[in-house]
Amino acid sequence: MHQLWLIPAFPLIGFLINGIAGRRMSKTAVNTAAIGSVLLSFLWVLKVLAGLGSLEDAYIERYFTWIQSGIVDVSFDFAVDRLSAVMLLVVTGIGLLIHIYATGYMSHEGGYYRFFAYMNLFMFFMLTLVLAANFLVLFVGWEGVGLCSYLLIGFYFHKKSAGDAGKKAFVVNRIGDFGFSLAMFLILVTFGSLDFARVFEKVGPMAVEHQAGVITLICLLLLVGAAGKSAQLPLYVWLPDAMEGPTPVSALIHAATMVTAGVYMVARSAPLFNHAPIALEVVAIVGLLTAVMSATIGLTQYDIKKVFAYSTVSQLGYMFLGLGVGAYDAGIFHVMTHAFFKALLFLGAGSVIHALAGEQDLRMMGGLRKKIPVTFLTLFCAAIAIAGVPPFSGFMSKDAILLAAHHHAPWMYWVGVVTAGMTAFYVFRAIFMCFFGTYRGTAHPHESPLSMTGPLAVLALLSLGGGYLDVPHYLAPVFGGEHAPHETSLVVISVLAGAAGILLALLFYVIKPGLADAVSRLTGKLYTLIYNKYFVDELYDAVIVHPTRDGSRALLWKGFDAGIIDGAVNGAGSLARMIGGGLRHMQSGYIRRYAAWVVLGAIVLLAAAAGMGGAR
Amino acid sequence: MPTSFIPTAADLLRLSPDIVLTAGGALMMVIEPLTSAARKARMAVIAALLIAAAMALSVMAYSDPGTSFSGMLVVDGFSTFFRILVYGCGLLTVLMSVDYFKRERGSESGEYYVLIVFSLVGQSLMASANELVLIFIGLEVSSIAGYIMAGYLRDDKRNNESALKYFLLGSFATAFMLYGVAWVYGLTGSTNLDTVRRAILGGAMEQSGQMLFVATALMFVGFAFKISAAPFHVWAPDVYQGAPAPVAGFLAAGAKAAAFAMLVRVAASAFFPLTGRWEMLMWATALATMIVGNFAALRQSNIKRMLAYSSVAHAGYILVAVTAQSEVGIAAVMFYLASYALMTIGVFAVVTLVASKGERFVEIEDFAGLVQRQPMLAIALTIFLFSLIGIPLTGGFFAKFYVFKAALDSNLTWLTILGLLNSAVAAFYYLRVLVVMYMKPAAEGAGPVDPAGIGIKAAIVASAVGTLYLGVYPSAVLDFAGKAAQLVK
Amino acid sequence: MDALLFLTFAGIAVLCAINLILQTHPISSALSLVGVMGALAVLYLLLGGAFIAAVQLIVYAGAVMVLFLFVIMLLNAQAERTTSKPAIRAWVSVPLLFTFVILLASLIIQRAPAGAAVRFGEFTGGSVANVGRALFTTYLLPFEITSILILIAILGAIVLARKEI
Amino acid sequence: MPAEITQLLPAAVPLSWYLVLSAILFTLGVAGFLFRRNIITVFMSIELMLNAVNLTFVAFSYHLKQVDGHIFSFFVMVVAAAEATVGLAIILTVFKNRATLEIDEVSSMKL
Amino acid sequence: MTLLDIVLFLPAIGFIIGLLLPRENNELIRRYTLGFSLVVFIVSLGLIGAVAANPGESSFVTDKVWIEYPSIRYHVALDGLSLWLVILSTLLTPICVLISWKYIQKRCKEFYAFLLLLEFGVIGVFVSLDLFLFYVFWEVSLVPMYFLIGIWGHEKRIYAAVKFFLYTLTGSLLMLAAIIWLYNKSGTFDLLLLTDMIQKGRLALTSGESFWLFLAFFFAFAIKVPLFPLHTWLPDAHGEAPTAGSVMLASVMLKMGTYAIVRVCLPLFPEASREAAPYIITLSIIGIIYGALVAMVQPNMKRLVAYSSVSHLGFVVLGIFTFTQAGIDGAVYQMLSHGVSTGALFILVGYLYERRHSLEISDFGGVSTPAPWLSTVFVITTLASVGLPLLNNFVGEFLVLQAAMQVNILYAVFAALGVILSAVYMLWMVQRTFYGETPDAVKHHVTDMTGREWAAMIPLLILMVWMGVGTQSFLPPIRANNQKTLEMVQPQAPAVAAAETPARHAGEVRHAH
Repeated sequence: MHQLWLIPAFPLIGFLINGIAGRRMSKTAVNTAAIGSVLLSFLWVLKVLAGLGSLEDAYIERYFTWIQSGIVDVSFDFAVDRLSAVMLLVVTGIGLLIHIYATGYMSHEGGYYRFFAYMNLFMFFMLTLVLAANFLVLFVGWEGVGLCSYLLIGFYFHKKSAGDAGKKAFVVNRIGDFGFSLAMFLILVTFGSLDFARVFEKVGPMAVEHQAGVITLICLLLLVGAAGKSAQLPLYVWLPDAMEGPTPVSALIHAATMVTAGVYMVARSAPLFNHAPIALEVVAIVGLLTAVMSATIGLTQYDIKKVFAYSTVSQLGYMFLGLGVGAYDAGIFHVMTHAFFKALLFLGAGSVIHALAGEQDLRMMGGLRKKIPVTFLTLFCAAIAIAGVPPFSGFMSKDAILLAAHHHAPWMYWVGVVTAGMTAFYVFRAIFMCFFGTYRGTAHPHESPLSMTGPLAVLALLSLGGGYLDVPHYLAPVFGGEHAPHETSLVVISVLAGAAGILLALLFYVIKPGLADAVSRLTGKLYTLIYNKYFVDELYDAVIVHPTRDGSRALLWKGFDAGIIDGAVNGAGSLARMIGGGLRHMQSGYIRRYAAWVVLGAIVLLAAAAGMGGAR
Repeated sequence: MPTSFIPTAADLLRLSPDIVLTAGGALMMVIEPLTSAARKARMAVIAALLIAAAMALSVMAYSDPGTSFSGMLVVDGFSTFFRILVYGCGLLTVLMSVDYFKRERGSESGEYYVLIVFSLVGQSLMASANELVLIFIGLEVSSIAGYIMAGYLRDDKRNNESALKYFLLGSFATAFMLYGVAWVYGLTGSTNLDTVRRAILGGAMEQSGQMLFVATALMFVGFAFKISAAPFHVWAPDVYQGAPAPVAGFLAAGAKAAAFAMLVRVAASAFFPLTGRWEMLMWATALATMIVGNFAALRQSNIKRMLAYSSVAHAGYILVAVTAQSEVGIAAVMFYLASYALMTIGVFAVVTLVASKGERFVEIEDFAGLVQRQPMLAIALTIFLFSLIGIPLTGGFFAKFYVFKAALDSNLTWLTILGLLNSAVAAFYYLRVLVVMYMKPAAEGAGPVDPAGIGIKAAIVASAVGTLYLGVYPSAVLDFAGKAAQLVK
Repeated sequence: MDALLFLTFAGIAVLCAINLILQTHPISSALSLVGVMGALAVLYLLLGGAFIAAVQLIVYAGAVMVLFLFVIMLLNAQAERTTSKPAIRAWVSVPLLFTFVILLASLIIQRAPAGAAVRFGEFTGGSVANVGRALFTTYLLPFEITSILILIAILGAIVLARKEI
Repeated sequence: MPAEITQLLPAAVPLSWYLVLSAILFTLGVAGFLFRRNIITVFMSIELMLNAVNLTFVAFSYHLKQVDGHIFSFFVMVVAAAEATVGLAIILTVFKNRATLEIDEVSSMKL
Repeated sequence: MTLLDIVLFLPAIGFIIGLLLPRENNELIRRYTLGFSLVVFIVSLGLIGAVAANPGESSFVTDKVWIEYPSIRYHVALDGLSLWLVILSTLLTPICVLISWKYIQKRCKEFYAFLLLLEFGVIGVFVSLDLFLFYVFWEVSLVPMYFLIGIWGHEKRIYAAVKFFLYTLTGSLLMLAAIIWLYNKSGTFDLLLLTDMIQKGRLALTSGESFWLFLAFFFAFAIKVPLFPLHTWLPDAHGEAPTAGSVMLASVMLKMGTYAIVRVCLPLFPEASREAAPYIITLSIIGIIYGALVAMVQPNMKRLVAYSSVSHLGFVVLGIFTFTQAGIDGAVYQMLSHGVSTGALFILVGYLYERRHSLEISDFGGVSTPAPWLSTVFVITTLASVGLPLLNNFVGEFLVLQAAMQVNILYAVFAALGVILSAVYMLWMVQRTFYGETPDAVKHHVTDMTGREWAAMIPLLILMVWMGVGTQSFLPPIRANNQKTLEMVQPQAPAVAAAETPARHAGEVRHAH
């Protein structure tokens, strides 16, 4: 026994301490509980992995029966294999760094203890998600991280926009969960179990006609779930809004870990997807479309966090592309590298924002290179990593995906390359607008404390060198070792695209500022469309949200409920009273009329009696 | 034809309750003028004792059941049940009237109790007579006493009107009934129920079935009038509203019970061979009665009038059981009448109290906040109203239950369903009283209810306890009713 | 002969009854009723009811109707005013009543037991002796009960009318 | 009396003639109740109905050759007498309170 | 005299004693009722052991003659199905006393007396095995609730109370007709006996008969549940009732309907139930979505929660009529969960009402600032209500949806839509109430939770988590009992179910691939 349960248990304890008693504790104590628990968890991961050795097969621990009824028999099981090992390291490692960073970033905020309690709770659920040995436990973590995301997005709850964003995130995630849970039910009905091991065991020998139908359906439903969590088309809308949360949250949850849960889940279900090629194709296309579309939006945004948010969506699209073309290992590799550089981007942005006392608009920055040099340097590292500059981490993972895409369908490669160019452009656009030129704001920028810059430095190193951790190779036992053949020309093309993007950004924002505006004016309507994110939110509001709400109010509530049903009920009451009103007019008060009633009754009776009596 | 007119000992025993009441009543008439005004309350005590003695005697008489007075009178379970029932009603009415007349007239009046006692003789005869003419005379005894009681407060316009309406319409309807009796006599050669039955079975049917059937219809007009079945119920609301509250209770409980006893006995013994053909008519009458009573009650604001309509509706439920034409049905009728008597007398007792001098507070709205003004009274009224609705653990529930059980037994499914729906409608107007009583604050100026005298208190408590008893442990009464329901051996 | 007598007195009875309905003054009505009762007494005789015919005249027409007249006089009752709104519309009631009487009559004519026709003096069971014997043997109980009825009536009269007027 | 008429008529009257007469009188009584407005007249109409019933009793008694019908009509008379006593007393009280014998004016309670 | 008899009759005794207490001394009455109901609760805990040991069979059986003819018996017993519902009732009563401590100031004595009477009625419904007795308790529970709404409710209380009463009475009268009909056919009211007779074919009902009987019973139960479209009494009743009334109504009384469907409808009319299932399932799914949609647009918190109950109870009915083990288990579990979490929601809404004297969502906003703990507890309860895993509602919903998927994928798809919508309306309410700017009115009036309020909430919070994680503490008795019910509904079911149930894997460590 390696006591896997301790891994999530540490953050849970941290959560309980901070959540229940945090309000009365000193900041130091809160920090100790929060960071200590994550640190212990991280160390325990290391210990477990060390103890498990090569981990060729999955290692499973069973705890207790959770739900048992009819065909449902689910227990609380944890498992570790190489895939989850990678995820565990990323989650606990990055998580630790971000926790440390947050002690600096959040030091002036109210609700300090609450923040860390939520963060620890998030760690608990995320680790549960990663460690899950069956779909239902995974779903627990899945929903849990969604909840924490909701809580943390709405951390500044007195701001209406924050609350709205939190709710939006939760609801959109719920739509994803709708798909995921249906998939689960279908899996249970089809395979009689939710255990990964048993399901994957059974999927192989299944009849082909099943694979075409049920398995594809399962996979598509899983994709809906993944799309919700990992912000893929058409459910990506919540992620940019999620930037309402504190920046460490954006880094941890909405860049490094939670949003990749969808990727993880699809990769985890690879044996299923492998039997559903149609579903895989859909995964790839969804990923690609998401990548392109959000990259274009990223080109035009001015809020530094929004830029990075769309970038995240775009990169997640990349990962899905990887999964869809069958390069699960590459996808997971990109998950890891992305965690490094995107966390760094966000934390760096956070440092900038921190320095500017909350300013997030790129147009109000500029020339910060000298005022906050550490931040600048680390952010620059992240930028070259994401832009795919060899030999840094982003280049390695993105290249693996693009190669696999080319192997699968060349057009996907080309679209990916274009996207890579755009990625390089908007990231460097942000860097240039922020750090070069002259300062356009009013605040007094100052460098961040060590608790913030320290993690930045670590992440910078990882961003630069992370590519050398040969994740695809390590994951071979999980997904099988097939790799697309290495083609140098393709690599060169993608690198050139990245370089073009960087140079273009340099031209637009450093060498000839003002050119950008000219271009945007030139493109006119297209620019407006992109700048407003293709009006997708507005579209959803107009097509789904408002009709549902207004229809519910006018048709269902006022119309059907109050009008028809209650109308019928009350109408029956009035009718009864009307009948009563009529009947009591028999009672005119006049004796002779009463006698007439008696006579009438008697005649009716007699006539009836004479009629019936005559029958015999 | 018997040669001697000296009754035997058995005859006398079987008639003894009525003899005691009659003799006692006559005696009361004698001593009434001799009693000083302050001591008139004694008359009530004497009446109560007489009635109690009659009850005891009717139990004793049951030890030796059979017919007497050349088959005129029959003492069996059925008649004993109804004797005790009407005596019980009489007793409760005596109890609750004590304060009433003191309040209304400033002094007790002995004649009132004599009237109750005599009218009980009539009602007991209605239940135990085995001969149409004797039934008719019993009915007249009870009715004429009723006419006088309804108009007892002769200076009160409402009382006058009530008495006049009751009297004129009552006589009118009885004439129809009598006409029917005459035909029956002519067609069967007898008015003795057993003989009539034998005649019908023996060939009268073949000869003149149609006329016989019409004759029963004519008689039914009279019966239906007395039990206030639609459309012969028209008198009831006006009479109950106008009569003094205790009298209204007595009419609704005792007189109605006796009328049903007479209807059931006649239908189930003499005309049993014909009743099968009556089903459709009874069915329609029962339904019409329920509907008229319940729906019209929805619109009443005067509680006595509302209760009158409710009494019509209850007659409808009982008619459902009569329609069933089975022994189960008869037992259900008996049980229903017993529990209905308790709850309706209880309600009228409460109304009597709340109404105050001159019956000023008889609108439903006058019951506002009663639960705070008089909690115990309110609780009692709640019990009665729940019983009238038919909520379990009250007598009214079991009564309804047995009625509809009997109906379903006889495959009267639709009548049952319509009846049950009717009782849902009925819940509405009873609830209104509860709503006013519990949920509305007392009106301005509504002072505390007059302190209750011992008599009316006893009446209310006894009715409430009886209602609950029948609701929790109905077996005793029902077993007896079940055994007594076999009218024709 | 029987038929003639019957028709005569039946005619008188019906005419008097109609008169009862048509007269607006109660005294006229009361006298008409006495006429009906007298005619009926004769018919009773035809049917062999000696006792009942006598009682009809003495008690009914004599005593009861005098009581009526007495009250009418006492209250100084006037003829009905003609302006008063009719409570019952004749066009409803008259057809109703015709239906009623035709129903009964047709039933009687078609279905009444066809016994021997009525001949005066053929049946003399209604003698005073016969009635008396039946009254005190078979019908002892109802007879006694009627005494209660009378008692109540007296009591009622006292209760309602004492010290009045 | 002319013989023609005598010959037109049956020698003996069928029972049904009496019964029909009774029915007619009964209906006339009902009609009186419905049409007359004076309370006392209305009451007298009831007496007419009772008389009609008595005729039926007596007629049937003849038919059955029994005395019982006579006894019944005797009882009916007693009842009628008692009713008359009480009824007239009630009418007295009504008159005293309302000073009218108009039946339709005794209609304060309704609906 | 078994322990069950004691638990059943204690509240009745408490009711009578309560009536005898002095009217003026409110404090005494409160303390007395609290103490008494706690005693009942503690005593009722003693029931668990025996039932858990033998869940498929009846425990604590008392079968005595009440009325000789017609043969009505005092036949009560407890099994896996009724056990938790009884415990839930006894638990919620003291909680209701606590939450009414301040809320109810006028006519205290009557209030608490009615509360105990209500407890008596609902426990009686859950334990009776004689149809007649069942009906008696069914009606008896109606009365105190009528008064609770009518006397201590809000403005439109009388309309609501009367509506509630008449709706329910109409249904139950039809049920009474059906009960009598059954008795006339069989000569017994005893549910077990009747079930046995029907199963063995000794009581042969034509399919028409059993269809109409089923309908009569089901109509009565559906009104109580309430199943769409018979639900319109519920928002009014909830909206107008005092907090304790809403809690008892939502948590316990609605369950009477669903409980009775499982207890009465399925065993007595298996074929009719099966035939009606598609229609009933359709109605329940409409109810799920409809309730959620209408809840979404309610401006009044209590009405919102009431409509959410319509939606949640739709799941229960859906589960029952899938006729699968998971479905019925889930349905029963959902009954309990709904009792806990919706009860808690009503309590919390009541707390808000006590502070601000309004139930309109628009009168609130930013409550989190002055009352962080209140808001935390509210959010937890909300999350439980929307079916977050590890909290109670999830288990029931999961099982029900799973069962729906087994029967028909479309059922699952549409029912699952309700899960999404529940998040929408609940979170929207939370957001509008607790988040955002804090208006002055809220700032001045709203304070955080007091000790007494905590005392009422903590047991429910514990239960939410416990029932979410430790389902094995609750499910086995339910499962065992439902298995029996299922065998009656589907004679062929047990064999299939056994084959479908995967054996528990032995061994703690297992390597895959």
